[in-house]
Amino acid sequence: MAEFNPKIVAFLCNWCSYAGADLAGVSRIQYPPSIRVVRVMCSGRINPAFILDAFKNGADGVLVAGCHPGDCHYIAGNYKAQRRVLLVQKLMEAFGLEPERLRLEWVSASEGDRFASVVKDMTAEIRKLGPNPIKMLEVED
Amino acid sequence: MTNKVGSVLVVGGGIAGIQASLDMADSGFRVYLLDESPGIGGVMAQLDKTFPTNDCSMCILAPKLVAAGRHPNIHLITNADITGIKGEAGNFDVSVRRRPRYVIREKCTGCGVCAEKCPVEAIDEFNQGLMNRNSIYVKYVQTVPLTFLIDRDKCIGCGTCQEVCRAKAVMYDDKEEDVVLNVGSVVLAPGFEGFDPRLKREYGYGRFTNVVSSTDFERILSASGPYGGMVLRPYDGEVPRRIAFVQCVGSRDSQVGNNYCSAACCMYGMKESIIAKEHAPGVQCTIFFMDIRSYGKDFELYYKRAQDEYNVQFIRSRVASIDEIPGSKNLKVKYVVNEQPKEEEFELVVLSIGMQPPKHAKELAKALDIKLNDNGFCYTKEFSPVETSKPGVFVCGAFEGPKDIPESVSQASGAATKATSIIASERWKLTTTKVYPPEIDVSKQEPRIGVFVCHCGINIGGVVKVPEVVEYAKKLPNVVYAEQNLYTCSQDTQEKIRETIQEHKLNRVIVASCTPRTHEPLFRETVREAGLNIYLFEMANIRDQCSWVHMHEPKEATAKAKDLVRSIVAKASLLNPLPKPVISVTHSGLVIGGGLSGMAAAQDLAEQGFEVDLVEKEKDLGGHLRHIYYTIGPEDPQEKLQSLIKQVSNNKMIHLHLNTKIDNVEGYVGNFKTTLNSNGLKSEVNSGTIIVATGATEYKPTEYFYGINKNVVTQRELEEMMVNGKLQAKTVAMIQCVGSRNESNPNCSRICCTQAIKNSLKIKELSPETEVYILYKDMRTYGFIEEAYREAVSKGVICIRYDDENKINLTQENDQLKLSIWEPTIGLSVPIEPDLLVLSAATVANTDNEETAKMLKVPLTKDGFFLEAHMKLRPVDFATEGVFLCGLAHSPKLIEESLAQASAAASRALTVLSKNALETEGAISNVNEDLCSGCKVCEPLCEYHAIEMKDVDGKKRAHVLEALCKGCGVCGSACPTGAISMLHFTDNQIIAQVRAALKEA
Amino acid sequence: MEFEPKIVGFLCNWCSYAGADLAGVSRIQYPPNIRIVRVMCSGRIDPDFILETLIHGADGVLVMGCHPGDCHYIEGNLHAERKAKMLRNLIAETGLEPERMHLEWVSASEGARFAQLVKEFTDRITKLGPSPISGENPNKVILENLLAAKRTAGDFRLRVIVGRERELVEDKNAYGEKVPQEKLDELLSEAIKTEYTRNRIYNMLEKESLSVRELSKRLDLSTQDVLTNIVVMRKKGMLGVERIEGTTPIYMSLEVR
Amino acid sequence: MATPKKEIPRVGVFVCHCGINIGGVVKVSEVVEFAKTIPDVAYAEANLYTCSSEGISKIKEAIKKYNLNRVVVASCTPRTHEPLFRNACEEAGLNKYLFEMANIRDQCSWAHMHEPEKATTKAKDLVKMAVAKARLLEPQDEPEIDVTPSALVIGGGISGMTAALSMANQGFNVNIVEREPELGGMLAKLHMLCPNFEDASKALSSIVDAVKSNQKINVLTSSEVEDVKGFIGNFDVTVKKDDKPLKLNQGTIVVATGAENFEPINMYGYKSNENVLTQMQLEKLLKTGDLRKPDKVVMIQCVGAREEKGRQYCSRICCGVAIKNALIIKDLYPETELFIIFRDLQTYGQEYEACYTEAREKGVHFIKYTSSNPPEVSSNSEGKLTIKTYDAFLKEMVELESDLVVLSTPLIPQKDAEKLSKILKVPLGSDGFFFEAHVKLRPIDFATDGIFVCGSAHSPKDISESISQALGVASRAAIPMANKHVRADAITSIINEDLCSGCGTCVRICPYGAIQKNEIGIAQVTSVVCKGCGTCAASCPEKAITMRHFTDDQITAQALAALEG
Repeated sequence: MAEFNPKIVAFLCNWCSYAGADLAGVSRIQYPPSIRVVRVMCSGRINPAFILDAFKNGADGVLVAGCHPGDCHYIAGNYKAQRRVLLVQKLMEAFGLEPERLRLEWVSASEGDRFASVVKDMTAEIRKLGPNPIKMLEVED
Repeated sequence: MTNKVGSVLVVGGGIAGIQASLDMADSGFRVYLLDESPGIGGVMAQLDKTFPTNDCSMCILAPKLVAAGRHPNIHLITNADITGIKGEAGNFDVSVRRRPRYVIREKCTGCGVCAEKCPVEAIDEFNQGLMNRNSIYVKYVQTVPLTFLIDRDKCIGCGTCQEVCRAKAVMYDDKEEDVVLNVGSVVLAPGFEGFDPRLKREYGYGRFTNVVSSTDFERILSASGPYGGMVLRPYDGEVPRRIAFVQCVGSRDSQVGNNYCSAACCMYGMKESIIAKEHAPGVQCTIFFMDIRSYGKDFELYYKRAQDEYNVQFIRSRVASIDEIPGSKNLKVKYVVNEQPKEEEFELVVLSIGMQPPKHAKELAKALDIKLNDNGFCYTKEFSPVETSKPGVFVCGAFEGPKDIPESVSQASGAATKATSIIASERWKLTTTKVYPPEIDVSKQEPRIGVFVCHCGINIGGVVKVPEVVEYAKKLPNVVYAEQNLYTCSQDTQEKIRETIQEHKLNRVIVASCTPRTHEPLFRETVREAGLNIYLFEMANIRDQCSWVHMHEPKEATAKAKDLVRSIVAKASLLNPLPKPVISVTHSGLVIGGGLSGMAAAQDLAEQGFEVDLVEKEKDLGGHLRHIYYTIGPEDPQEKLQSLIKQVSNNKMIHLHLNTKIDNVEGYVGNFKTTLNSNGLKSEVNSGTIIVATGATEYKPTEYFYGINKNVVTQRELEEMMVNGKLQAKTVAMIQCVGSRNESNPNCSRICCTQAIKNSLKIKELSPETEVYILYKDMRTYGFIEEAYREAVSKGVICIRYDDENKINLTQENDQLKLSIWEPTIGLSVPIEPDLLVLSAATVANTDNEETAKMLKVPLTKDGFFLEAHMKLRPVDFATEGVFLCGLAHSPKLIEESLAQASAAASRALTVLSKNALETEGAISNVNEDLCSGCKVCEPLCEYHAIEMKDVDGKKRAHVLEALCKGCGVCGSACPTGAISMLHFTDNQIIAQVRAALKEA
Repeated sequence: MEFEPKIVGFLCNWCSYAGADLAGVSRIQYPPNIRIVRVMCSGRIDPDFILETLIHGADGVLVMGCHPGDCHYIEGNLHAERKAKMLRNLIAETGLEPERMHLEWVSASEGARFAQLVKEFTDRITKLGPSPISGENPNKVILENLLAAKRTAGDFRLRVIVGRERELVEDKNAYGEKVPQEKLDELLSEAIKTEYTRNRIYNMLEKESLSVRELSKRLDLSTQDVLTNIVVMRKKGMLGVERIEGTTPIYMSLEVR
Repeated sequence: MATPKKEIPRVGVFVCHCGINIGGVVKVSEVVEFAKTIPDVAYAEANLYTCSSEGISKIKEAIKKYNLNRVVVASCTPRTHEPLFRNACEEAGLNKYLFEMANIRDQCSWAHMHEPEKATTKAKDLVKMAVAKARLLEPQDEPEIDVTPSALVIGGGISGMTAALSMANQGFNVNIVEREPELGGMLAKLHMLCPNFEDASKALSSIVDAVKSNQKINVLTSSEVEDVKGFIGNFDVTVKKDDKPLKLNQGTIVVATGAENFEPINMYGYKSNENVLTQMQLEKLLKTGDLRKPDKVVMIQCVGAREEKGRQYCSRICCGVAIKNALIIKDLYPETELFIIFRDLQTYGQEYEACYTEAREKGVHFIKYTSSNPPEVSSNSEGKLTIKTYDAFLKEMVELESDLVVLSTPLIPQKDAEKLSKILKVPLGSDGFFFEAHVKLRPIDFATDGIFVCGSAHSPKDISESISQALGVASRAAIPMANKHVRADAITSIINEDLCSGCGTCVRICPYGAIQKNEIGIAQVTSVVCKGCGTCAASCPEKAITMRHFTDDQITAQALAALEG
């Protein structure tokens, strides 16, 4: 069987993490092509519903990345993101979905290397976990 | 009289130069921003983190770089030098020589293929020689302008870069070019040059590999530096376990001719040790210092954290020498504590190098005909801190004297005000405004999406099969057109996009290329020129986040590129045109506080042609300065104060409200409505901006028999005694840090050390035989004040250290004060019987600050001073737009610092007042009042106070103040009823984007 | 048994191969150790071919082309000369005797010269003895070095410099100036040294993740040299940090195209 | 690169005895047996003479019988015999590029006659090597290109006109592009020709008339070549005539742009004294009859030629010209005293030497100077000229007075030579004249097929030499036009576009201009221009280029086969 190639939705804040992902590119740091980036202005913008919807639609993993604590362009949006992610992870556990499928990471604009290694690491982890079990079920809205 | 010119030349593209440029360009002047290096960003771009917030330097700088680079009224001139100046204030001709770059700025896309293929390697100066670059290069990848250049000294002219450049940007026959800029004024911000630590031979820099400079260490710490952010020592790449930081290398050192203090090194030394610990847990950092000068706002707290939280070890000693241990290449640091020679072994030594005048300061001074001070920095005066000796030429940043980033930024804004006030009549005369065609109404149209996929030379096309992506895009729903471009960002492609929009009646445009962070503005501009609302544009990043990072997996990368296009098409189908809310601006300012800062700020605004209401709660103008009779410089503060009061009182543009308090503030940027209360008489003032300059208060000591013994006075009282000729004492003792740096007020009051030195010098001048003792914790005579400290010591003022362990023992016997203090250098307690004990009392926040803060919806620090929007880069702004801050209300500071800040606050206010209307972001929050339950969850979440609760049919409903909303979306994702949507990032749009990404292709 | 060196000859079709034919037609005798590979032009001979041949244990490689000015393809031989010069420098780094690779010009009429040159070369190689990497117990260090050298010879940077050398030195560069030969030589030898070092590091890390110190020991380079090159290689995405062991980062090689 | 068609190689090996030439030294039967053990060898046999008709038919039979798809003949040298065997393969239905030879005679049996054992071992190795390569061979095509039977002649001087006439007379259409408004070039400015004293105008008008009246020749005056694309047989030429572009399709191109006369500014009082002339100016005076009788004339040779640095070349014709003009003056004004101050008198060949003798007999004085002691010319206020020169025979300085000083200056390259060389992608020599493919053997070809050079564009020469070259060029250019086709070589380079980074190394290295970058910067080979040397492949920094029939894999496989076992 072919190797399982997970699909990971990544929500990146515009100012730090998206810039960090860009820097990984500029520095040609290679990482697995597993992620699909959705740019939002601030990690605080990420509604828990987005994350759940992504899982419902078959995402094998969701990465939320924002500025490091204290670096938020919008002062404190990242703290809000942090709370939400923790809550969603709790919910996931209740659903029987491994909370490791959702990750929150701080990536600054100068951490291209870190962004790449986060993606690498997470891809490997999700690969171990296997495909999103919900994907198998036919879920209709 | 010559005609005035509405443009300004800014020399130096560091943070100060950038800030000055942005302020002036935003308030209606054309700016030429010149840098001698090939890109702007200055030293700040080299830094890893910044104190005291430990913000990532590049994260906060990069948006400023982009803003300056894209500003229609800022013209960057890089790789250039000033060669001369003619004319006079208001109308100068400055000659500039631009060195050849060999790469055409308009054509270079910054893709970097040239450097990748360049066969010549050279030392990368930006990375302090710890890395290599090629002979065609950019300073750093975020640099602006992102135009490569050729290092002609290294280049062998092999022609490879020209060959591989698909954009045809390389031009080998580029020539030196002389241009003359006609400007009204000049702002100098050339920064500083780091002290060359080789000159301190005993420290071994350049001989011992593991001795690095603090700038080297910044690069070592940086994630984009040579070691990818790992703390490694250069000799063998091991993580050091023990790092020594040696302070004052090239500062406070007469041996090397630099008597002054470099003002920032203590803080950055601490910062570097803290960050080192964060990057390499377990590392032991030791700082060798003479005095810790953490005098800035909340800096003392940082110092405490370094000691308590991070266990940084502090050793008060000047390091004598450093030896390398053969074999291990570890370093033996030799120093003296309490007259005892000691030595300690470290694996890495960081030399905290001082600031020196910029390398070409002398040439610059000569070319511009300005004076330098004895230390080679720009000559300024205490009461005109941003003015050089030549009228019309202004200065800011470290060229004026060593300083940190926020001080530089304040000064930069201050210089901006001064530089434009002499040409205020020319506002908006040389700026460009673009006229756009009316927007096409697309509301009733089905989405018709055009997709432009960029090859980016080989950057994308070399990995992703672009034609395949184009064919794929054509089949996606709502896509009516797709094509590929060699460079979608090139000028001819913009024309192509415009034509295609018209020809195919496109109403949504997608470019699949690089990052929106740099290129979205360009394409938005293009679609707008074709009559589309800018929010009908979207980008898919198939380069930085696809082709470049999956270079060895072309198949997967192509699949990913298709996914990214599909998912952005899904979003684009749901895009709506958004208006950019326009707010009218009341063209007058309100200044709260009639002290030095308030008056100066008011005067600045008035000089620029705006009416000002100046509110002072006391009956007289002057504030704190009324009690200052001497300064460390030659100027007479009272004379200056009186002349300023006279100017302000006589200025018809300034409306004075004495004996007046603020009762209420309503409105937002551009349209504030403030209720004034003058002894019960209420009135309303409208203003576009508000400047807070409410000052601070001197601490009333409760310690050291103050108020009990009449021979115990404060520094302020001492000054009054001296000026009135009442100083009789034969022995004067001064105690520093009274009411500060203690449990209840942990911060340093910054100015008291200077006060003590100033007054002791005055005492010595009035009565040379009087003995003066200063009992201090750390002597914080930063910058050039250090020289006054030296003078005081040389005139016999005796300074003795005390601290919480080595306390001052003070008793009184019949009013005779007796104190003793242990002096470690002689190993004895020194008894002193002062006739006069002078307490250096802290400067503390006004008690009514809390009330004012509430009315203005702005925050305070723990100790009650006003808290600015960002410690580093927005020192006089509040997060609340339109409200600014200066002077002692911000934190304790010296006269010249208050004046610079006052002008800075005025400059920031001018960026608002100068406009007829403010255009704000369109992608903001939007409340559906039908869904809002009035639960108020959103209100406190908003850091910008952009949400208020409004009565709608008797019910509370959330309401977004469009002018204040920054569009982060925090409220939207928290709203329990889903009533708030973030325009341009709506739930539907994001979910559609995510789902499309997950759909199998 | 007497040592019979294995020699591979790369000969251009028009002059040298014809010269070799002429030697035969004239019945001029020379040692039978040489095995000739015919190519159209000496300019065709990629440094790769020569290194590959040496790696496989050839005791000597003899490259022959037309005399300068006689090249059937105008100046392919002059390019061959530049490549040979680069190779000599590169081979010298590996510990293999650089004399094992030799370039000569032979015209179609120089049958005798051909035979003479082959004889001389064979004698020289016989004197040198078998290639240290041939036989039962090949010298692993030199073999490793040669593998690194082969990667190096395939490096874009070196190939660009060598490919442009004649133009830059004999005609003019992009600025219309002639580059002094010494300057180019300096650049080339610098490039050879660094790229070779990097490839040695890379090859070694391909087998096993190692620290700077260990690399420095095994490659007999200073730690600083190793670290400086690791910095560049990390930037190019050739290496990564596998883990940090105590205070020691351990590096690994990453896949590159 | 593996064989694209995944067919398993079936190699047939034919080992030739060549009478006793091979068989007398090498044990052929042993080689055959050995060959059979080599992987992928499906058949092996020995022949007495593989090149005999019997041998050839055996190859053909074996190909069919054993279903061979590669053939190796181990015999003599491919340089002479490859075409024959290739032919055999083709006749048996096998692409001729699936054939390979092992040279076990010239480079083995003949060269190691006294070491039969070692020679046999070597022969085995050579066979093994040939098989190793043969296994990887691929079929190749030799594309045929149509040739437009029309030539472009650039330059309407004597060379260009002669070449044009000759080609037109052979039945080809010719376009002459001349930058001046009239045909004639340098010849139009001359008085009499050297060495036969023919009237230049007469010589010129006869050929101009012939050109103008020739139906096959189209003359474009006041025109310049702006752009040339394409290759032999199919050059797309853009000519700018009177500022309007004109497109021409041409099969061949002749460069006959001639040369200019060097103007010796600031030398020997030229320009500052009106009595200092160049030979060219003297010709004009002679032609118009405006030369008043001088008492004394001094001619100085090698003015601006044969320099230490700069123009180092000899301009070849000036000595002849000086003597010719001296004789003409002597004819006109027998009393005039004439001096020719020279460095080395280069009156080569019979006629020029005869003129020299005649001049001496008629009293023209010859003084030799040396480059270290050049003559000096000064003039007094009345314009009288004084020439001081070192006399190398007398070994002393001599002083002459003169009414007229005539400077013999060299021919120099045309100003537009460099531009044209770039348009045509043909080289200039270090002296700036067009540079031929081979100094000795291809004196009028360029390395680029289908483009030729003649006349002074190549180097200074006199009329008869120019005409000879022009006729030569006409004959060279006529070959492909008469054949109507040329065959392109199959051994050409191929570029892997995915790997190409557009660095341009190959473009710069290729002496034939066969590689150009396309609009997106990827290198492209024009196969018909490529000669197959392979220097580009060996130099490509991205290793994106390989050669047909000499791929990297084939060459290394062949070399490494020698080292096996």
